[in-house]
Order: sequence, then C-alpha cells, then structure tokens
Amino acid sequence: GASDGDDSATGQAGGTLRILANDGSTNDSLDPLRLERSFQILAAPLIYEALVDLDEQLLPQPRLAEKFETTDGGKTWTFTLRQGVTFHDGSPLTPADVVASISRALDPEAGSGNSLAGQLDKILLPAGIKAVDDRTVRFSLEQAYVFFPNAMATRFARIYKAGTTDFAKPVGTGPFTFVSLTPGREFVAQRNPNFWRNQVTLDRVVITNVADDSSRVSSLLAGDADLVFEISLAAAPDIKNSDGYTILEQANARWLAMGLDGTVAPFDKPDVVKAIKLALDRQQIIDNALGGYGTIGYDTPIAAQDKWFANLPQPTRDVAAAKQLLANAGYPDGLDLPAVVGLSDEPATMAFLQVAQQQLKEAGIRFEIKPESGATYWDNSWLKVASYSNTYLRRHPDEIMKLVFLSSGTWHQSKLKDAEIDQAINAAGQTTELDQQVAAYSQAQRLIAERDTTVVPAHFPGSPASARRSRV
Amino acid sequence: MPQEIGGALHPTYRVRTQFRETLRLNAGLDKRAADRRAAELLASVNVAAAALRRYPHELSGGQLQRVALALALAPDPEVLVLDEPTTGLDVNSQQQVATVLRRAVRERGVAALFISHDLALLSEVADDVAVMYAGEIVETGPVAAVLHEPRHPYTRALLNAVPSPLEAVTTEGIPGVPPGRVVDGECGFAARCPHAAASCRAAVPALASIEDGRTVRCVRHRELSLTVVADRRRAASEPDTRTALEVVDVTCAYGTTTAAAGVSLRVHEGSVTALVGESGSGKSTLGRAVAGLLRPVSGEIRLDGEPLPLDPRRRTVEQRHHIQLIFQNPSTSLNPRRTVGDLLRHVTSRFVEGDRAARDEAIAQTLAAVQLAPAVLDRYPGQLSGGQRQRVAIAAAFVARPRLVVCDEITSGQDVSVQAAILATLADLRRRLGTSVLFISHDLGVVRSIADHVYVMRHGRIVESGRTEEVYGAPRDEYTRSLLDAVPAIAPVVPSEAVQERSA
Amino acid sequence: MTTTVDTIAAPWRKRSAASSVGVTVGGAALLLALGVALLGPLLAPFDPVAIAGRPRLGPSAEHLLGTDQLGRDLLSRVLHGGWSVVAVPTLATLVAFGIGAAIGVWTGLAGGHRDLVTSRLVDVLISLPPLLMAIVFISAFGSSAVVLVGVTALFFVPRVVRVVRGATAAVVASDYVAASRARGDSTTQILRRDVVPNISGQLVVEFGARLSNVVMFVATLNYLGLGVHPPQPSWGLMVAENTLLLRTNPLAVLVPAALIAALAVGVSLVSDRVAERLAVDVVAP
Amino acid sequence: MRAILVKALAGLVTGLLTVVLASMVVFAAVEVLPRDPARTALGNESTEQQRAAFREEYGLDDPAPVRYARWAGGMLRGDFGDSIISQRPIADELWPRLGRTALLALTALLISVAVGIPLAARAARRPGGAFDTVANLLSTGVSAVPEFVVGIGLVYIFASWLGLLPVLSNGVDNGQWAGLILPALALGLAAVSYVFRFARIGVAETAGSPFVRSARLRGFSERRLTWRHVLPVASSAVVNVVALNAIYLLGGVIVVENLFAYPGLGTMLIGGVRDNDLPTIEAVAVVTAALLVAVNVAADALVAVLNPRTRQRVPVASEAVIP
Ligand SMILES: Nc1ncnc2c1ncn2[C@@H]1O[C@H](COP(=O)(O)OP(=O)(O)OP(=O)(O)O)[C@@H](O)[C@H]1O
Ligand SMILES: Nc1ncnc2c1ncn2[C@@H]1O[C@H](COP(=O)(O)OP(=O)(O)OP(=O)(O)O)[C@@H](O)[C@H]1O
Ligand SMILES: [Mg+2]
Ligand SMILES: [Mg+2]
Repeated sequence: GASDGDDSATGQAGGTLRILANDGSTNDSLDPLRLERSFQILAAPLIYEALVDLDEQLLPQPRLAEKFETTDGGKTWTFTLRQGVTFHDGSPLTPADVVASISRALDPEAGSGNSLAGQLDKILLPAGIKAVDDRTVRFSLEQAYVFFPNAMATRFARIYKAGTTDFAKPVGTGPFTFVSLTPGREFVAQRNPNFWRNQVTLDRVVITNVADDSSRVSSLLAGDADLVFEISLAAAPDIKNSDGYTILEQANARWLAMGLDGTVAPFDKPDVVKAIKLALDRQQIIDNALGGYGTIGYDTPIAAQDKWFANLPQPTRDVAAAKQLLANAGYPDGLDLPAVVGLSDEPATMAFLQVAQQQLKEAGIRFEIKPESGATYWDNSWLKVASYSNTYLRRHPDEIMKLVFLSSGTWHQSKLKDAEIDQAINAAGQTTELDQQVAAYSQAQRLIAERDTTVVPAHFPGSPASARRSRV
Repeated sequence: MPQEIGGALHPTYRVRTQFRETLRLNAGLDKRAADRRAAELLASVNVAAAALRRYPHELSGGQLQRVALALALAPDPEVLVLDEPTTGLDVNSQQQVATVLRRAVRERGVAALFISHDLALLSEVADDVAVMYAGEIVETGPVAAVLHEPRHPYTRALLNAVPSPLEAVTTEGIPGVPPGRVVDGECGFAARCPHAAASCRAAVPALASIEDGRTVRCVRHRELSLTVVADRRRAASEPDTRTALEVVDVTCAYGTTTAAAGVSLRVHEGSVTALVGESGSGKSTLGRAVAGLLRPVSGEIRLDGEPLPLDPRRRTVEQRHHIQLIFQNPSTSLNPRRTVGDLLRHVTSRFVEGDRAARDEAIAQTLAAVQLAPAVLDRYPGQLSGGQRQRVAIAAAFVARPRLVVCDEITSGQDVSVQAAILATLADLRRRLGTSVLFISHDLGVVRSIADHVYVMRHGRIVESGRTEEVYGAPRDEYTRSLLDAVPAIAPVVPSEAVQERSA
Repeated sequence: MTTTVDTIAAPWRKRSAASSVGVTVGGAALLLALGVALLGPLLAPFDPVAIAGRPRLGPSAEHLLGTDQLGRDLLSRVLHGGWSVVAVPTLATLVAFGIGAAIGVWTGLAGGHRDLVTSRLVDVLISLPPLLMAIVFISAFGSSAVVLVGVTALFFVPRVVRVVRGATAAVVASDYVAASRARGDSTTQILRRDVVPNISGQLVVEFGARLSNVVMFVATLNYLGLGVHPPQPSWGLMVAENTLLLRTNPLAVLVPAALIAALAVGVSLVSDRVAERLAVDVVAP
Repeated sequence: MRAILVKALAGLVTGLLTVVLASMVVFAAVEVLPRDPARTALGNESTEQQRAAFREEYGLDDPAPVRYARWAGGMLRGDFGDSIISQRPIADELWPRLGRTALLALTALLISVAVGIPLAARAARRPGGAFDTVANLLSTGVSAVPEFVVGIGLVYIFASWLGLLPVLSNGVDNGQWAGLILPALALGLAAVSYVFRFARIGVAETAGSPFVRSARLRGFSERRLTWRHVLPVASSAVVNVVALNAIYLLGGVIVVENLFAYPGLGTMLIGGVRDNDLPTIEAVAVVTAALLVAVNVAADALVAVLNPRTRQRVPVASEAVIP
C-alpha cells in the first residue's frame, strides 16, 4: 500500500538489500504505535504484518486475516485468521495476539494519539474486541462503519505478540526478523525462513539514514545503496538516465495542498480563490516543480486515475479570466496575499510554491514564501495562519475527506461550514455498495472543487513521510 | 659564530644534545665520549659542565656566548670567524669572552677573524687589524700601530669619534653617510674625506704596502701626516652655576618593585649632568620621573627652586614646556605616521608663543642647529637615517627652548661616528641656549667626553657623585672602580703637534 | 655598536614575486566577483525568479548556463545571486568592526583593570564556536537579513576587539605616546595623532581577513539553509539547490561556487597586498 | 616552573569560564526558541493535560535560573539529561559520537600536517620561487573555498565519477574505514592550506636564523637541518595555528558530517535542531565548547614541550584563523 512501504523485496537471490532513508531520528523505535518517520515506516513492515492489506485502489485485501465480513451493515466485523502463521519466535499467531495489538492501539496512554485511535474514536471500544475461537476475532462497533477493514490496514494496526511492552527486540510475523536498530542511523533485519507467504530471497535488509539529499543520490549512483527513498524529484531524471537504475513510481502517492483560510480576507471572497485556482498552470507545476512526475490535481484529494475519481472537468489556466474575477472582487490592480508558509522539509512543496509564485504573479496575485521547518510548522502555522502549504499522503476518501473537508474535521483547512459537503461525505459511509460509495464521493468532490478553498494542483509519486511527523 | 648573541644555539635542544650531535658528525664520538669532550671544551671557555644540562635560554648572555664559542671549536676548526661576538653584552661579560677567546686561540692554534665595531675591544683582543670602508679594505696592520698611527683618513676620523673613559676628550663625527656599497671609479671615502684631492676622484686607489707589514688604500698616504692624532682633550668643565633641577629623596616603584630609592641629585644651569650605572639600576626610571612620565612614590622634584607636582598629570603647560625628554631609540620615539614637520609644528603650537610665523621661525632655527635640511620636514621618520632621526628627536626637544632636557641613552645603538656628531650637536645647542642636560648613559667613555657632573647609580641608589674628572680620576666607590676597570680602552698616546698637511 | 636596525617597514620596500602574482590574481578574482555581484542584476537576461523555460536544460544559446530544477535561468540567478553574498558579509563585517574597534581602542588605551576584564571576556567569547552558535541563534530568531548580519557580527566582534586591542596597546606602550603624554596631549589628541594612524594598517588587514572569513561563513549558512530564502538567488544557496544537477550540468554548481571562492580569495589576497603597502606584517590571510 | 603552573592555572580558569559562558549563551538562546518541547515529545494530537503533566515531570515550568542550575549541576556529574525525543540519556549517544568526531578531526589534522609540512619545507627552500608562488596562491585559493563545496567536489570526483571511494561514512564503527577518507579529506584540505602557510612562514624564518646557519657551518646536511633543526621550531607556530583554528575546523565538521552522514556530533546537532530536541542541542554545544578548551590547553602543553624556551604560547597574530 502507499503508506506502508513495500515488503515484496526485489533483488537477486541472497545478498543484502541496502536502503537509504532520510529522516531517522534518535527516537526511532519499532513500537507499531510510534511509527512516525519514513525510516521506521520502511522498517516496520519487514517485521510486522497487519490483518489486511490495501490494494492499488485502496480496497482491503486479506493478509493475516484470510477473510473478513460484516453481517449487519458494518456494525459487527468478523476476521478469520490465516492458518499456519508463526511469529519469529516460533509461536503461532492467535486471536489473543490480535486482541492485544488492536486494544493497545486504541489505548491513548500507550499510543499518545495515533491516528487509528482518532479514526475509531467512539466507534470501537476495547471491550468490543473479542476472540471468538482459535481462528476468529470479532469487532463489535458502537455504530456502523463500512470502512472498518481499511482501518485494520493502517500501520498502527499491525499485529505483534501479545504481552509485548518493550519493542527493543520486536517480534512479528513478517518476512524479516529483527537484528538491530541504532536510532537515527541504522536498522538491520534478516530473512525469516518460516515466512508463511512465499520464499524470501534476500538474506538481509539494511536501512541507513542519510539526511543529505545529494549524498543519498550519490551513494545510489556510486553503488553504495540499492534503494533510496525520498529522492528529490529533481534528481529522478538523472538517475533514470543512468544505466541500471529505475525509478519506482507510485503514480499518486501524494498530493500537494495549499491551505487557505476561507474565513479571513482575501480568501473569504470566493472569486479570489477561484482566481488563484485559474491562474495556476498545473502542467507547468508538474513539469518544473515535480520533475515531470505527477498528474494534474482537481482541487480535491482524489487523483484522476483513482477508482473514486468524479470525472470533473480538467482545470485549465486562464489568466485573463482570473484577472476579471479579481476585478469583480474589487482588486482591479491585483492583490497581495498574506505570506504563504511552506513546509521547508518537503522539496516538492518548496518547488511548487516557487513556481506558483511566478504563475500567480502574471495574474497580479503576489505573495511571499515563508519557509518553516517541520519543527515549528505543524505547531505554529499549519491550520493556524491564513495560507500555508504542505503535502498529504494518499488516503482512502473516507479517511482524508473526513479529516480535511468535513466541517468538523480535525485538519479542516478552509474553516468554512458547508452542510452539503458534510452530507455528501457522510453519505458514502451509509452503504457497503461500492457503486453507491463512488457516487457519494463524486458528489463530494464536485462540491469540494467548487466551494472549498483548498488548492490541490497536483498528485505525484513519492515515498511516505518526508514531513517529519505522521500528520500525513 | 654569527652576529647576534645566543642565536647560534638551537633554542629547543639542551646544550648537551647539540654537542653530541656535532661531535658525532665531526669526530664520530659516541655519547659518553662526546659528553667528556664537551665538558673539556666548556672548561676551556670557563663554563661549568653543569651548563650541558641546560637549555640555551637558561644561560646568561655571557655564558651563552662562551658556550657558542665552545661549540664552534668542537669540530676542531682551523679558522674561526666571529661576527661581533660581544655586541650587546655588558662590559664584564665582554671582558670574559675576550679573555677566553684569546686563550682558546693561543692554546689550540686556531686563527680567528674577529669582526667588530668596538675599536677599544679590538685593541685588547686582536693582533692585526683590517679597516673596511664601503666594501673595501682601506688599511691593515698590527693593531697597536694602526690605532695609534692611522695612515688612512677614515681610520683617523674613526678614532677621533671614539670617546675614551681614560681621559676627557672631545669627539668628532664624520660628515656625511657611508655609501653602503662599493664605489666605482674613485676612492670610496673621498666624499667624506677632509683631505680629498682631485687625484682621489680619478680612480679607486690601490692597496699599497708600507712599512712594518702595513697596507693602506690612499693615494695621498705619503703626503698626509696622520700619524699624530689631534689633541682631543676637552677643556675642564665649567664652574658651577645656580641649580636648575633638584631631585630630593625621590623613590619610584613599579608595583612592589622599587626601582629607585631615595635618590637625590642636582643639575646646574647650563651644564651636563650624567647618570651612569649598570643595566636595571634605575637610571631610566629616574629620568622618566623627572620628565613627567611616572609618578614617584615620594620625594620632591624642583625646577628652578619651584616644586613640581608629584602627579605628572597635574603639571602645568609651563612646567611641561621646561622639561623635555629624548629617548634612546628614535625609531620608536617618533610616530612613524607623522612627518617631521607635523611633529615639530605640534610641539611648537603647544609650547612656543607667538603666531604661526614665529613658530615656523623657531622650527627653522632649530633644524639648522641640528644640521638638518628643511626638506626633512616633509619626510616620515622611516625615510630618515638613524642619525637623522635622532637629530629630529633632539630638535623636537629643543625647539621648545626648555630649561632642562633629559637624554635617556640617546647615542647607544648609533654608529660611533654618528654618536660623535650627535654629541657635538647636543653640546652646541646646550651652550647656545643655556639649557641644562640630564644625560643618562651606561657608556663611561661618552659620559667622560660630555658631562660636567656624574652620578653613579646601582640597585636604585646613588653610590657616588661628583665632578667628572674627580670621579674618573679617583673613584671612591668600589663599584665605580670595577666599572671603570672593565671598560676596554685604547691606551692614550701622548699628543704632540697638531695635524700637519705636508702639501696644502 | 651596531647601526640602528630599521624596524619600521617602509612603504617603498620592494614587493615579492609571490605578492605581485597574488595581487594580480586576487585583484582579478575580486573584480570579477564584485562585478558580477554589483553589475550582474543589470545584465541578467531573465528575471532570476521567473520560470524561463523547461527545467534542467543544459547550456544553450538561450540559457548560457542552462536552467535549474524549476526552469529558471541559471545565468540570471548567478548574476543576481551575488548581492547577498557581498552585502550581508560586508555589512556584518562593518558592524563587527564598528563595535569591535571601538571596544578594542577603548580597552587598549585604558589599560589596567578595564583592559584585563575585557580581555578575559574576549578570550572567553572567542572560544564560542561561531557556526554552532549561529545555528542555535538562527533557529531561535529565524533567518532574516537583520538576524544574519547581527549573528555574524556578534561572533566576530571579540575577534576584532582582540586584534585592535593588541595593536592599540602596542602603540600606547610606545615611546612616542609617552612623549605625547609628557607633552600634555589629551587622550583625544593621542587617539587622533598617534593611535589611529598607527593601527589603521592592521585594521585594514584585519578587515580583509574578517571579510574573507565572513563571506565563507555566510555562504555556509546559506548552504545549510539558514540564510537567504528561496526563491531569491544566492550563490551559497545555489550550490545547495543545484547539487543534484552536478552530474548533468556541473556549471550550475561550479559557477556559483567559483564566484564565492573568487570573492573570498580576492578579498584575502588584495588585503594582503594592502597590508604590505601599509607595511603591516601579515602572518595570516 | 612556577610560571608554567601559574599559566596553566590561568588557562584552566579561562577555559572553565568559557565553558560556563558557552553553556549560559546556549541555554539563553534555546530559551527563546518559540517551541513547546512537550508538544514535540508528545505529538500534536496530545491533549493539553498530557502536555502539562509532561512539563511538570520535566520541570519545564520552573523559572529559567532554576532550570539552568539543575541542568548545569547535572552536567557536572556527567548527566546531560534525557533526550526529549528518544527519552534516553543523552550521554549514551554523545560519548560515542564525540569519539567519532574526534577521530574525523584527527584524521583530517593528520592529513593536513602530512601534506602541509613537507610542502612548506619545499616551498620555503626558495621563498618567492615558482614552487612557493604557486603553492601560496593555491593555498589561499583552497582556504577560501567553503567545506561544502570541497565536499561536493570530492564526492563528484572520487565517488560518482571514479567510483573509488564510498560516499557514506556511517560504517566507520564496523571497520569500514574507507568511508572516513572523503570526509577527512574535505575537512583536511582547508586545514592543509593553513598548516602550509604557517609552517612555511615558520620554516622560512627559522631557516634564516643564526643557529641554523651555524649548524650548517658545523657540517650538518640540509636534510638533517630541515627535519631536526628547522621543523621542531617552526612546528610550535603550526600547533598554535591549529589550536586557534580548531574552532573553525569545528564549523567544517558540522557541514562535512552532514554531507557524508557521519555519525558524529555535527549530525547530532543538526538532528537536534531539526527535532527541536533542546537538551541534545544544549549538551552538544557545551561539550563542543569544552572540547575546544581542551584542545587549546593541549596545544599550550604541546608547545611547551616543543619549545622549552617559551614555555608559553608563541604569540601568533590573531587573524590566524580558518573561517
Ligand atoms: N642580505 C642582504 N641583501 C642585500 N643587501 C645586503 C644584505 N646583507 C647586507 N647587505 C648590504 O651590504 C652592505 C654590507 O653589509 P654587512 O652586513 O656586511 O655590513 P657590516 O659591516 O657587517 O655592518 P654591521 O656592522 O651593521 O653588521 C650593507 O650596505 C648592507 O645594507
Ligand atoms: N614598566 C616597568 N614595570 C615594572 N618594572 C620595571 C618597569 N620598567 C623598569 N622596571 C624595573 O625597574 C628597574 C629599573 O629599571 P630602569 O629601566 O630604570 O633601569 P635602567 O637603569 O634604565 O637600565 P638600562 O640601562 O637597561 O636601561 C629594573 O629592575 C626594571 O626591571
Ligand atoms: Mg655585521
Ligand atoms: Mg634605561
């Protein structure tokens, strides 16, 4: 899945796979509830597995659970565990392990606020998790939730041995067993000979943290590494043109967002927001800011190639129309926006802002870029200032729309209250029928693109979490 | 042994290491043999073997020079070249080195070439002497003969410039400056020679052999009779006049170090009073107190009977005006970034009454008195020769027409001929302006040639005082006597008739 | 007796071969860097922040140095990018000098306890590593030009104080100042006539040495992302921005890097020469 | 001997003062950082109560002087506190990194001395000659190129282009010494030019001094003169320069470590700044200041050994610094 790295390790039989990550830190830990940076997020799926995997379309597929079903429209979910799965210590996987792992994820004390606990807040109580027999776990929800299996695929829902409290030597069921972890520097895992699914060909995986962009690329090209995460998109063409290298593209792993507070001037004038959306040359953003990798954004979190896509008309640049809109809004000579705070840890965001700045300038819309590192961005600017920009990971529409576009969403960027949007988002959860869900989300997308102030110029490939913390 | 004391030894190795290294290379000696030999060598220069364990910086200047001599003797050389081996040493150390050298040379049969400025020292050390001028040997011969009967005008002029502690003599500078290089086409000394004739300018004279194995490079050596040195004896000092400066029971201290304790002295109007003594005896300290650079701890300083405030900052302009100071080293006592004119104008604007024209007049007169051309006014000190610089310093002191000038070692560090010229200038100015001079020096010869009164200082106290001829003639204090004994001097010759030029 | 050794190096003394090559090379480098920095904005063919073409183009007739990752004209960015590398260090050095020289002269003149206390304090302040402190400060106050100048100046003040104090103290201990004192010159007069003219040479040398240091210091801060903000061009930042282009278009990195080096080298070689002219002994760059 | 002791004591006192002042400056600077350590540690979704409890636990609400005293007192006992991020004792992380940074710096120093001194000896043989002129210009040039440029250049040449050396240096603990070469070179190159310049001046001056001339008269070979008579004297100037410049080398260390992912104090510092890990920033800064003081004291001692005459620092013009 997009957010959970890739365990289908590539490479020849035997040997060591050397991976470089960029954001290791001294608090790296393999506690599944503390997975925040890509360094850990890359390491964890080698050790642990979840009940469910998400496929390319973000639809749940069996993993440790052989099958999962609801009989009452989403209020009760029954998961049947796969047989013959053993932990790295040789003990078999049992429903008790699932109960323990998921219960702990819901415990605010243990998880200090992981997003799974937030997602299932007031929906699943610890008492609602039961081992039915030696193969079955039943989740009794407080209210119907048709997307519950998606929740069981997130990185916080991974299964480990019941009773584990210290994750210094983590034990899971994954394709590799833990060897060592030096926080902020290095993670080493070796082949799990008893892996249930297929024969693992690699002997070892070493994930190393290298903060400097160019050093990571240089190491890759110098043969010091096999797989590098968080390659600046600018370097990608370079690598692609070198012999023996491929870029593993995940077409729409991420999306760029510019958040505008719709309750303050000038973003409280819909024409201004429309003018901004019109003045952007989205293809140029992809070409010049994203190294040519990416697809046009329709100002919604759903990319065109997604199953859920609403088939909206493609936004095209129209500077004249934008100027006209500005004039209508009372800015015939253009206007100066409040400074846009950009998350400086993300090269894509900073590149986007610099290109967008030039494009908007042509329409008379001027703004300054204020870079801010993740250390303060999330606390001081995100959702707080009038305009800001960062990227978000691709998520299931249910999850992302409820977070960002619902009036009561915790990441609600526009701050506008729109009952119709809320209703369209909630409608999708009323049914288990995929077609009806798609229809509801299409309606939501149309409304969001039309009314919400959030600008989504592009979706682009990328590995997870260059932002420091797992906001995304 | 190169010029500059102490530099001949490596600063970071012990003396023993340096002997071992040298002896192993030159004589193939092992450690123990080398140490034995080193001790012998040291003994031959009167240094205890304990010095072997020392680093060079732990030896005194005299010891160091003797150790360096021993080290130079270690490879058993046949010829020893010594470039001013005693310059910078005090008179006692000079004596020791000279003695040791003579002995070593005699015992080992080494030939030594001893390069020196100090004619008096040479007269005690050397057998033969060669005099150089402008890159040429101008005269050679046995030392006694050359120094007593110079045949070259330069040698004679040089001898006339040397003051003597043995008798009160006037000294004479040589006009002009040495060319500093070989002069082509004429006698190198012609430009400064009082006897230069057309023939001197025709070609470079050849070195001619004369009697007693002597040689001389002068075309007129037959015509000139320089065998007799002019009567340089100076007139007896003038009778005492009234007191200009009176220092009463002055004590000076730097923090806890007392540099002068209860010193009293007086300087008579229009006379030169000298303050002599070994290095560190407190001479400069006293001079600085008088000149107002230092606040004495106690005592009284009176100028013309009027007491000066102890705190020099409280002196009035008038009081500052009447006491001026000249430092030893004009390179450091003149601001290198100010022209001579700027300095003199600054001084006159402060101390000379009258308008601008009057001040310029005072400057012009003073410059003439110190024999400097008005062109120097636009020069920076760095563009002047050492002698010229010292004249500028003298002019800066005298241009104010002070009552008293304090001269702190104003001639040490100068060439003898320059020194003589400066002393003459000083004497001339003093006579003309009636200025009193407090003359601080450790050169007993210079003092004898210029001072009317002498005070001898030791360890911050005056140990002896009196009129110059009395102190030099019959020193009462033990220390004064030892000082006088140690000074090398050219034995005086009985003067006869004045210089005669056979052909005028 | 020896003749007086001329301790004052004279303005007219012959210069060495090394220094004459040095001043030629240094002067040329400095002129080049300054020329680009000051006149560059007038010559730039494109707006340095505008998207001028496809990204990552190699050198061509239209884009002489190619384009960067965002498609901006690299030549225009180079031509505009020197301003901050010249202005910030110059300003910072001037500020450091204004403060440092004043304190240095003051303590050097005063001597005594005031001097002792200041010297000890300076010893201590000098031991604080500038880059480390700058990182801490800039992450505290943000990285506006004002902060950059302030932080840079702050860490170079003690260095200036030390040199100026030393020079002043040497002058104050000299006989000619003693003579001025005996003459009754006021402190102001001594300052004007004796101290300032005699330390000005060292001040110039020190200024050159500091400036050269500060250029590199500021470039390094820019490189670490603690200086100028994108999209404004700056040579230091350009080296960081374009590192990934090194393989395909080395000029994108080499040109700004070379200009930084030219500036620093030029300043240091030329100030060496000025020092020689002013007859101050230079031991260090 | 007493003079040496007094000097050493004075040096030590100044050193201690430096460390104390450095700790105060760092503490004060970190104090004004507009960040909430509790939020950093607990994450954005933590509740205000949780954060308050955290502040309580770590004493973050106490007045600044109290916190400073507690923190400084801890450091005196070798306790740098816990990292707010990892919740582990900082000392556990710090000491190994200090060792590795020292290793990097020493290697760089070794390179600079091994290259700089022979070059200097060669150049000083004929001051003003062609070799001297070229070497001088080169050294000025190299010293004016920031470490990050040198580092990038080295990577480009040796790793990307020639493929001779690895880019990453994080394997030094496991004996992958090759990784040390490029960072040490990047750091050492700037130092080479300084060592070269000062050694050259020292050698040229020493070579002209009377003791060398008289040693030559006593028959020593030029080679022996250079290595045994000239260099020991010239080297004390170099030692001083190196000590004075340690502070600037340190700036280079920060840049170079980050460029090569070297697990030393520099990466720890930048990581701490990125993570808003105040105790880590403070600890690194103070330890670094202490390290510099130690280097200077060591340099004094070394100079005393090399040069018995001075038994004190040869005064080197204070502009002798590497930026
Ligand atoms: N290394 C040098 N380069 C150029 N000129 C020199 C050098 N050494 C000496 N000279 C010049 O050669 C002349 C003779 O110098 P030398 O050192 O032989 O004089 P000296 O008689 O020993 O004088 P002193 O008594 O001052 O030692 C002087 O004019 C001097 O300026
Ligand atoms: N500025 C000073 N601070 C401390 N002690 C000093 C200072 N100047 C001189 N002294 C000490 O005071 C004593 C007398 O020094 P002074 O300079 O008066 O001697 P001097 O007779 O002029 O010697 P010299 O012939 O060497 O010039 C010496 O012991 C000297 O070390
Ligand atoms: Mg000589
Ligand atoms: Mg004296």
